[in-house]
Order: sequence, then C-alpha cells, then structure tokens
Amino acid sequence: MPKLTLIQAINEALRLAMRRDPNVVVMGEDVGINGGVFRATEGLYQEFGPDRVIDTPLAESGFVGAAVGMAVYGLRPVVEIQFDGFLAPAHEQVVSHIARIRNRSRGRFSCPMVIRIPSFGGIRALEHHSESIEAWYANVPGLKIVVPSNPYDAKGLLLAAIEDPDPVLYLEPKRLYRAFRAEVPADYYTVPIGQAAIAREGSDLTILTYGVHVHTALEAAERAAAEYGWQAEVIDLRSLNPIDVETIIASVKKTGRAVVVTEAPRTAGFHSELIALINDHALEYLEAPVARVTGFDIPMPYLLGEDLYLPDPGRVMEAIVSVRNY
Amino acid sequence: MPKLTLIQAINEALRLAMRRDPNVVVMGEDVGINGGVFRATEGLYQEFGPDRVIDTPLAESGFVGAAVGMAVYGLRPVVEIQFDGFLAPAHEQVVSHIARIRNRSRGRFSCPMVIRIPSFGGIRALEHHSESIEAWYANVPGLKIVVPSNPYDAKGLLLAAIEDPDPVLYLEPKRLYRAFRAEVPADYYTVPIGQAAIAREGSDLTILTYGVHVHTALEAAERAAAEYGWQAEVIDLRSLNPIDVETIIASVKKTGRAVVVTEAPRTAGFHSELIALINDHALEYLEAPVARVTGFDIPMPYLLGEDLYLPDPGRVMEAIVSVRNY
Amino acid sequence: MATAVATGLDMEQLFPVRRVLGPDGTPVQAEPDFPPDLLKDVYRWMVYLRVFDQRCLNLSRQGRMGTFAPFSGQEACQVGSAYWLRKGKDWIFPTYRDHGAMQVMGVPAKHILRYFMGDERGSCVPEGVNAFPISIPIATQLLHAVGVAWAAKIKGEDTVAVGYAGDGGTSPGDFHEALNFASVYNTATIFFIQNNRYAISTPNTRQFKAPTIVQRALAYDIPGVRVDGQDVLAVLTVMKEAIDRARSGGGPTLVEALTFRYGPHTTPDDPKKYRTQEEVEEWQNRDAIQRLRRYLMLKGLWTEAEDEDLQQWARDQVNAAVAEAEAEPRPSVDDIFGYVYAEPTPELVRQREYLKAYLARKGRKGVGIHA
Amino acid sequence: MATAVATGLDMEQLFPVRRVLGPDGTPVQAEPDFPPDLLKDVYRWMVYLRVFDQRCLNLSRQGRMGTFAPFSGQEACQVGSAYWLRKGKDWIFPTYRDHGAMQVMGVPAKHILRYFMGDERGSCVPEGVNAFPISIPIATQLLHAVGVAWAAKIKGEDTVAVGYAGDGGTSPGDFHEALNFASVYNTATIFFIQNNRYAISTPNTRQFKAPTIVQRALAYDIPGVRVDGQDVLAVLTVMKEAIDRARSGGGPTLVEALTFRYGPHTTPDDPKKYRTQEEVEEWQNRDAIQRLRRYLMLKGLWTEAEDEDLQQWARDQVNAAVAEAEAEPRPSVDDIFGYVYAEPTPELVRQREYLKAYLARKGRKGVGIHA
Ligand SMILES: Cc1ncc(C[n+]2csc(CCOP(=O)(O)OP(=O)(O)O)c2C)c(N)n1
Ligand SMILES: Cc1ncc(C[n+]2csc(CCOP(=O)(O)OP(=O)(O)O)c2C)c(N)n1
Ligand SMILES: [Mg+2]
Ligand SMILES: [Mg+2]
Repeated sequence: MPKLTLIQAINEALRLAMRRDPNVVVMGEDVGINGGVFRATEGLYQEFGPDRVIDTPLAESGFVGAAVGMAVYGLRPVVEIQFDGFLAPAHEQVVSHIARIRNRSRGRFSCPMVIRIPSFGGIRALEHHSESIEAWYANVPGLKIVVPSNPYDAKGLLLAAIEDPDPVLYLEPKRLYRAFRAEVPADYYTVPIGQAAIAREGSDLTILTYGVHVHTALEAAERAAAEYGWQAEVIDLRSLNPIDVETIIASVKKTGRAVVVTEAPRTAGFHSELIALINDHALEYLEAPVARVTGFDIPMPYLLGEDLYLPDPGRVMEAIVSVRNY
Repeated sequence: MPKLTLIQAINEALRLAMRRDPNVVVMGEDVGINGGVFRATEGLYQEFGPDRVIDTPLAESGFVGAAVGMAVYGLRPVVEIQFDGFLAPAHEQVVSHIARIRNRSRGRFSCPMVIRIPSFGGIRALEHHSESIEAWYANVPGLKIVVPSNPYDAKGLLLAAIEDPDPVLYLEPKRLYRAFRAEVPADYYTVPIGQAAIAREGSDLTILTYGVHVHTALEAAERAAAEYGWQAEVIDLRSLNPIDVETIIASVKKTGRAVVVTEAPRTAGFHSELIALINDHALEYLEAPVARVTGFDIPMPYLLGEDLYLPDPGRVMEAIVSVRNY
Repeated sequence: MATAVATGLDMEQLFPVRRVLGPDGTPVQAEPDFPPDLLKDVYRWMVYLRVFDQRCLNLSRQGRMGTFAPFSGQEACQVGSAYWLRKGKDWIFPTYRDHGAMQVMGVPAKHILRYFMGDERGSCVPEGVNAFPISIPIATQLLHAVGVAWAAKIKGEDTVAVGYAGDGGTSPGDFHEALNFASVYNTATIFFIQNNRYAISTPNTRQFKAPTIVQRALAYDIPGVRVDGQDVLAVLTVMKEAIDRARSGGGPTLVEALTFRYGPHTTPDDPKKYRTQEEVEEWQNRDAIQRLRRYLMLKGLWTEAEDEDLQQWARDQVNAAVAEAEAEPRPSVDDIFGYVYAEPTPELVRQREYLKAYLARKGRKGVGIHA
Repeated sequence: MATAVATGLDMEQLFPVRRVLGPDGTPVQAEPDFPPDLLKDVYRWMVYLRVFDQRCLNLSRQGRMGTFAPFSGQEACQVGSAYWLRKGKDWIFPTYRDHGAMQVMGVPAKHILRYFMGDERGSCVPEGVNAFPISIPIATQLLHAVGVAWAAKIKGEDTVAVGYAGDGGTSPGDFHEALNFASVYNTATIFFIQNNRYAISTPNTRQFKAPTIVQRALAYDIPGVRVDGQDVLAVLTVMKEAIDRARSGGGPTLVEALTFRYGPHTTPDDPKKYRTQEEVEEWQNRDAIQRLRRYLMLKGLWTEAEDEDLQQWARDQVNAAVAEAEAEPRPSVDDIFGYVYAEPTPELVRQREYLKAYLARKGRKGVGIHA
C-alpha cells in the first residue's frame, strides 16, 4: 500500500471526490495555480480547471457565504480557510446560516459543504496561524466537527465529510501535515463521522484527545508503561460532534481514571465537555478527578513561546501519575 | 431608594458614567435619537449630543472595529450590539484584536471597552434575537464576561465594566429588562467583576446559574423547600470570566450536590466548564453527578417553540430531585 | 461634495431616476408595451399585498402574531422586483420585509403568516418555489444570491438570483463582498436595494455620505440603475433589463429603488421618534397603488366597481389564509428536533425523548416559560 | 467594460497615475520643491530599508527568524507614506509588510527583528511611537485607523491616521466598512493601498474586475488618487496633499500606489508558481531606489562615493540591530502570562505557577514540543 503524509492523503481525497462527483468544487484563497499554501489542492486546478478549483478574492465571509448558495443549488463546495485564525470573518455565515438552513426551512433546503481549516499550533507560524477554534463551534447545533490524527483517517474522514448531507468543519492538524507517512489505500473509502478510535488499548487509565495530541498521548502512554507498568487507553475522538459517548464512557468505566488532552485554553474548552460527559455517565466509576492537560488561558504565544504553551508528553505524564496516585 | 427596572438601571449607569468621564462614548445602531431599540440609551443623545452618543451605520464589524481605535486613543467606548445574534459579524474584531491588544503589545497598548449585548431568549422575538453566545467567548483569553440578574447588579456591573482597564462583554438578559423593579441606589457604585453572589443560602444542594435563570432556580428552590424541605443554595455567578471558583467550590463542598442551569445548547456550553471546575476541585465531595438543566442541541426555536426549549422551574425541580435522590 | 476634489462627477446626473408614471398616474415618458392583462395582474398583486400587510400588522398588535415587519408603501418594489422571474427556475433571497416578493414567487400566504406567528414551518415552502427563507442578519443573503447564480453558471444554467437588501443593508461588509464576487465571476445576480430612507431610526445621511447608493456600481465596474420605487412600471422596466442582461451572460446589476415604508420598522417600533408626519404624507402622495390605479383608469382599463370587487377579493383571500394559519397546531417536539441534521445524532434522540417524557409528566400546559 | 453600460466613464483617465520622475530618474513634470537634505534623507531611508529587508529574508531562510514578509520593491511606498507624519502625534496601522513604514515612524529595527523572531515584545514599541502592532487579519486594521482619527476628532485634535492594506486587502468587508465610516464621519484617515498586483498567488484580475482600486473612492464620495509607487517623490507629493487635507478637516483619502514586491509573499512562498521572471524584471527596471539615485546624481546632490558609504552604513546599522536582537533572551513564563489583563486573574496566577513549577522539575530544555 502507498505510504502518504497527512497532507497527501487530503490531496488524494479531494481528487477522488472531484472525480467521483462533478458537483464537488474546491474554493478558497490560493487553492488554484498555487495549490494552496500547504499544497492540499496541488494539481487539482490542472486536472479540474478554474470552474471547479476556484481562487477566490480575499474575503472569507464572501466565499463561505457564496458556498452556501452553491450548496443550496446542488454543488458540494469544499472550502479551504487558509489558517484557523481566518475563519473568524466568516463566523456569521457559519453560525447564523450554514448551521441552520436545514432546520430553518424544516428540511426544505440544506447546506452540505465542508470547511477545511488548517488548525492548531506547533509549526512556528505567525500570530493567528495556530489557533484552537473548536469551542466556538461545538456549542452550535447543526454543525459537525471532525479532526483526523493520521493519513488514513484524514482521507476517510474527508471523503465522509464531502458525502455528508450536512455541513462539516474539518480541522486539520497542521503540525501533522508532513510529520510522518502511513499506509493509505489508493481507492475510495470513508471513515464514519461520529466514531472514536482506540489508538492504544489499556486498562489502567483513559486518555481522551484528538488531532496532534493523540501522538502526545501515545508517547506519554509508552513512558507510563515503561516507567510504571501502567497501560493507558488512548482514545482518538476523531469526531467532536457528533461525539462517540459510548466508546468514551465504556473506557472510563473500565479504567476508572481519565486524562483529557487538548491545546485549547484551559477554561471552557471542548475538553470541559468531555469532563462533563464523564460526570453525566460515569461519575461513580471515577477513582480520581479527571485531569486536564490543555493550553493556558493566554493567547497562543508567538513561536519563541509556543513550546511553553503546548501540551507535551511530560505534562501528560504528570497528569497520568496524578490520576493514578490520587 | 428608587425602584428601577433592569433596563432603567442600565440607562442610569450609562448616564452616570458619561457624566463622570468625558471619555465615555456610547455607540451602535439606533442608540441616538431613538434611544436604542430597548431604550437603554434613552435621553443620552439629548444630554450628551451626537459626538458622544453615536448612531453608527449598520455594520457591527465597523463600529466595533472603530471602537478599538477609539479605546486605544483614550476614549471609553460602550458599544451596543442590537441583539445577541448580531455580534457575529464583529467576531473577528473581538477575538483577533479586542481580546489581544494588551497581550500583543506586551502592555504598550490596551483596549478598554464594553460591549453591551442584549442576550438570551424568552421574549417571543424573531430568529437571531434569543441567542446564548457565551461559549464563543469564554474560551477566548483576554476578554471578561459578566451577566447581571437584577437591577442593582446591572448598574454596578456596568459601571465596573466601564471602569475596567480591559474589554468586557456585558450580557443583558432581555427577558429581565422590564420583568420587575428593585431598589437601586441613585448614586455611583460598582459591583466587582469576578465575584459571584449567593442569591439564596442552603445546605442541601447547590444551583449554579446566571442571568434570568437565577430566577428560574430561585423558584425551583422555593418549591424544593416547600415540597421536600430541601434547602438549595443558589449561586448567581454574575461574572463568567473571571469566574469565582472559591465561592462555587465552597458551596459544593458544603452541599455535595450540584445542578447547573443555563439555556445554551447542552453540548459544550459554559455550564460544561462549571462541571469541569467541580471535577477539578471538589470531585470527592460529590454525592451525585452534577445535573445539567440547559437548552437542547437545536437552534433556538421561534416563539411558538421557545417554551419547549427554555429551562423552566419544573425541569430544575426534577434535576434537584435527581441529585438528592441519587 | 468631496468627489468633486477627485473627479467633479455629479452622481445624480450620472444615475438619473428612472420613471414612467408621474405621481398622478400620467406617463412622463413613453410607456413600456406591457399588455393590459399584465398591468391588471400587477395591480391586483399590489392591492392584495397592501391588504395582507395591514392585516398582519393588526394581528401582530393583537398578539396573534409575533414581531412583524410591514412593507406597506413598498408594494411596487415587492411586485416589480419578482414579477418577471421564472417560477421554479430563478431565485430570490429576501429580507424580513420582502414577504410580498416571496408571495409573487409562489410562497403561499399561510407560510408567511406561520413564519411571523413563530413557526419555522412557514419557511418550508412548496417544492419548486425558489424563495429562500427570510434572512434576518443584514446583507448576509446577498452572498447566497451570488452563490446560487455562480453555481448555475458552473452548471451551464441561466438561472437568475435576486438578492434583496435595504439602505442599511448596504453598510455591512457582506454587501461589498457580494458585489465584488458577482463582479469578478460575472454572476447572474441582481442586487435589489430598497432605499426606504431609514434603517430603523437611522436616516440615509447617517448610513452613507454619498448622494446615492447606486454609484457604488462604479466601484465594481458593474451596471447600476436608480429607479422610482413608487412607480411599478419603472421598476418592472429596469428589472426586465437587468434580468435579460443577467440571463444573457451580462452579469450582475445594482438596482437602487427609492421608496418608503409607511408603517413602523417592526411592530414594537415607534417611527414618530425619528421621522415627521409631513415626510410620511409626502410619500403617501406618491403611493404606487394609487398611481397605477389612476393610470389604469386613465387608460379605461379599470373601473371603480372592479376596484371594489378587488378589495373584497383581497380581504377574502387574506381572511381565508389567516383562518388556515391559525388552525395550525403549535410546533411539536418532533418538529423542533427533527431538522437539525438529516439524521438525528444519538444525543439529539436522547434529548428529544427526555423532553417528550418531561412533557408527558407535566403536560405542555404545565411547563414552559409562557405557561 | 460593464460600467460603460451605465456611465461610459474611463476610470484610468479619471484617476491618472501621479508621477514626478520617470524610470530613468529624469523628471516628467515640475518637481515638488523638497529641500536637498530631505531628498537625501528619503534616499537614505530607502537604501537602509532594502538592506534591512534582504538581511531579514536571509535570517529567516537560515532559521534564525520565523516566517518573514519582505517589502523589497515597495520602499518608496514604505518611506513616502509615513515620512510626513508627526511622530508622537499621528498614527499608522501597518500590515505584516509595512515594517519599513514602522521604522520611519520610529520603531527601532530591533523591535521588528524580535517580532519576526517570534517575540511579542517586538510590538512593545517605545512610548511616543504611534505605530500600532502589525495586524495580520487582512483589512481589520483599517477600522482601527478610522477609530483613532474619529476619537481625535471627538477630542478636537488634528491627529491623522494612516491605515495600510494591499490589493487583496481591498476585498474583505472591513475595507468597505472602514471607508464608509470614514466617509460618514469625515475622519482624518488615509487609506494607503499598496497594489503590488498579487495577494500571495492571486492576481488583481481574480481579486477585482474594475481596472483600478482607486475608483472605489467614488462609492464613498471621498477623494481618491493613484500614484506610481516606484516614484518616491510622487508618493511624498500625494501623501502631503492627503495629510494636509485630513489635518484641515477635509476628511479621508483613498490612495492606490502601484508597486511590486520583488521577493516571495513570505519566506515559504515560491513566486515562480504564479508569476514570470519577465514581470519581475520589468518592475525591477522601475526600481524606486535606482530612480531617486539617478535623480540625485543628475542634480549633483549625490556621488558614487557617498553611495558606497551609505551602503556600508546601512549594513553596519542592520548588523548592530541583528546582534542586539539575537542577544535577547527568549520570552519567559512571566512574559507570556503577564499581559493578558492589567491584573492577572486568580486562575492565570495558578496556571503560571504550575508552569513555572513544571519547568523547574523538567528544565525548559527538557520540555516543550521543540525540545
Ligand atoms: C447584522 C445585523 N445587525 C443588526 C440587525 C438588526 N436590524 C434589523 S433590521 C435593521 C435595519 C435595516 O434597515 P434597512 O437595511 O434599511 O432595511 P429596512 O428595515 O429599512 O427594510 C437592523 C439594524 C440585523 N438584523 N442584522
Ligand atoms: C482574514 C485573513 N485571511 C487570510 C489571510 C492569509 N493571508 C496573509 S497575507 C494574504 C494576502 C494579502 O495580499 P495583499 O492584501 O495584496 O497584501 P500583500 O501581501 O500583497 O502585501 C493572505 C491571504 C489573512 N492574513 N487574513
Ligand atoms: Mg431602510
Ligand atoms: Mg498584494
């Protein structure tokens, strides 16, 4: 099987989707001749032409709002936001329209589209290029939110998102774009939205995370096994909405201990909902408070400070010890 | 002491602040001659004139973004967003600039301003006029968020927000604007941001809430006392960021049982953070899972459906029973 | 004016107000050759919409409806802007005040009534009716109108999309982004701006400094036209030109219709706070319905007797629709939970069943904030 | 063009490109009477900035700096736009590419270097230097420039604010909202648009359809001027006019400067993907620095020897600044936690102390994703 990076898997998914369905169009800033600033759309302009691979003017509300009309008219727009920090100008279109068109029209109209958002930090970028924006949207009914952590899921989740009858925010961990290669089947397949994956099995504690921090967690889990003989179960959520409550709760009931890992600011992040879910469904199984390993309540620091801000295996390791030795 | 409605208390606070500090300006849509669609700025245009009570063009990003420059230059803008649903066009200015100017410039510049946002549902309004948007901003470092539940706090918190050296989102529960009158001192006073209030003392369980649902909770608390003899402690958070962890945790440690009440959609609302805080600081004191009484994961229904969506004393009552009889 | 510094152009001369009939109904220029039946049909629409609008305002004041946005005074714009559109083919993207145009496009009156009564089902328009649900966030819908026309162009179809906005609707960034996108991609989008001089209480003078809205067409290098919004023949004429141009690949047009709302912005609004009775009367003297009636009578196409019948017919129509709408049950739990996604998530099912059980325990009467 | 349908105006004629010197440095019109010392000072600035910019690009490529946005090719715009502003009084609102103008305003080179090295302290400019921190979200800063000038007007001060943007920066809604607000409130704001023909890879032709950006001034009824951005004397001239007008209550001006960036959009960008070598050379032949040098020599105001000294001086300046910047320690925990609010919240104090303790346990070397 071919080995691809995560960004190559995204590129392949886009190509397959466009070959399969003539209604799929890709649009955004510099996605055409330039192939996108991360090269996610490389080669698509050449294969599918300017009508389906559209370089838009520099206006996120503009192309996201136009994509709403396209979706309503029967196209399947896949919109690229150049960086996480730049979805903000399109916030109104996302929360006031995209999330609501089906509900507002009681099913008469719908808005199937995918918004691809290179997300999260760790690539030594400029300000607004390393944001965790999931909390802006996890509380907005009508949206789906997915986050791949590896090339296989990246391709399968993107194809599932493009097939989905409802709008999907597809958060791409930039830091993983070229971090490693993995086997990815060359043909068309989907990874169902709403199902978490067990990235590592274990019975001593549960780590809930997504995106790049699946790897942070796995590294810490290996250390915990080596240093203490504790087997951590690492759950890769993959989908934040809908969320796979069953898998999460089954694991926490089994282990009785949990750590949540994200890089969003600590207060009121999506991780807070994970803790709330455990409270709702498995409180009596907890042998220690759920530990949160997150970013801090400060704006994402510029590159010289980002290593201070971002969760690392060391911090996860200390959280593991805290829930084990509680 | 004069008895005022909540909207009158806001109007009085604005007048006092403008009299006290010539740098305070009020701006927004229809805040001038018209006195605001809710009459919050009634009479200010006549007293302070068009330079300080500014009817802006219909563009939220425009007047919120212009207010940034004004604040940096030394004015104290108090911006009125006409309804909660219409802060969205200014989202980028709020999250990318207002929240960050002090941090970005390492203290060289700051952005002290207040954004007044008539919020939440229950007034039989049109779509986008009944939103709970606190989750968009509670995870954004650099902002403060307050929510009054009565005329006294409305005036004191607004004056504190205008004095504050940092930007404050001031969420106004529309449903309380004219719901009742209460005694409000005629002179200038502030209610410190970051301190919760104990709206009702009790030892059998804790209800954490803010805004209109302080009253929903109080009604349920009275029923619980009458029907079961349970004394609920009702905590009016007043400030969501900074949040008064001490008061919350002290109460939960005392009662061992908690209910959170908001009308935001259930998944990943600010209430999720309240549950996470209890997990962090008082898990071992819990005798039952924290119960959530919230909105549902659907867009706020139009007026004929809003009574189905909004938490009522009956739902809080059932939550009380569930945490007591766990 | 300031542009004088730069160019010395007189925008009012550059974009003259298109007008066919004077206020008294006599032609001020050669009339378009619209057949008598069409003229009568247009007249019927305007009369019917006035009756409908006034009735809704009363229902709202009686609490039988929620907040309502009346268009009385803007009937020529409502009918003239949508009249030529091909049902089931072309699209409109209305604001809260364009429910007249929506009816011309085929939305049943009952749907408009249910919408303002507070029922999402009102926006579930019949199949084949291409009226998008009312957009309340100002100017956002203009981008949807661009997207639909753009998608049609990509698919090789000649669909035309009309995006509606008011004078205040020209201030949000989305107005600019929509016109720029339509211009760059040459989409078949018509931006129909009803300049009724106020955005709630904010007059044109606080909304923009330029003497016209239409001159913004120059910024985007697209055609722009100003029209007397109280003269339905003029509105029909400029819309026909714009639609024909759009359909034949000529791209977008910016239309500024000069008009006025006689009533409040919405039910709770008190217009006396920001405008004079004189101004209102001045505009009522240019009333579009009167104007067309005078013209039709002048032409011997219409009689007093016919007019009385029409008024009666309109009242009957509206009465029937109101009765129908008021007979509808309130939205159910299944209804408010049923359309968030194509398939409800497990969590939504859980929440829906919880609410049903709660209601069963308490009975809807016993619950809810309005109980 | 489409507006022909509406007006038949030729925008290129309406807004001629203002130019003083031809590419070869010979005047094409009467020169403004700028004293020789001023001309030399302007020249020194441009030469220095070119050296600074090229050095930064190298530092970035060597990994001694993060992503960097070079302005080489746009020096006349950088210097000419900020040169007349009163330090400590007027303001600028720069983009990531306007760190040349920032230095002209008084921001020490070291601050620019630290910013691009990834240290927020770079934006903590000395007191009295009114250069706002770099705004990366496109066009958002134009509203800040409106707000500052508006606030000054309310306070009765004649402060002028210059808002910077590129050609791509004219597409976001904030561009429209800023120009409309400035127009309605007649604020002393100058919108200085450097049209360098590309927004990353997107050419003007995909950004807007109109032949010029400046014609948008017509939409807002404000003065607009197009200028040769490779001719610093022309840029200085039009900025002087705009600043004088703004200061004397004449309100905002839209300036479109035609220019070009020689280098990549930012360090990782590969311009070969979207533009030809011919186009680059064509623009290098109009280089602003060459042009002014030729003019100065023509006038006998400048010699080869002086030029070599200047080049050396510039290199020394930059070397000193780089040495200073590289000597700075990395931001500390107190630094990244210290400025979120005027007073840290209890929760922030808790988090800060946790991080310090964690670092003490592990040592910064041992932690972090780049460890
Ligand atoms: C983004 C946004 N901000 C504010 C509002 C509140 N609002 C509703 S209508 C209106 C005035 C609109 O005026 P105009 O565009 O002239 O249309 P008209 O009501 O006159 O038909 C305002 C401010 C809104 N609906 N959306
Ligand atoms: C709102 C927003 N969207 C996208 C970006 C990413 N981005 C950075 S620079 C740039 C192009 C800007 O082009 P232009 O305005 O012409 O300025 P130039 O870089 O040419 O000086 C883009 C798309 C951004 N910074 N902000
Ligand atoms: Mg209006
Ligand atoms: Mg550019």
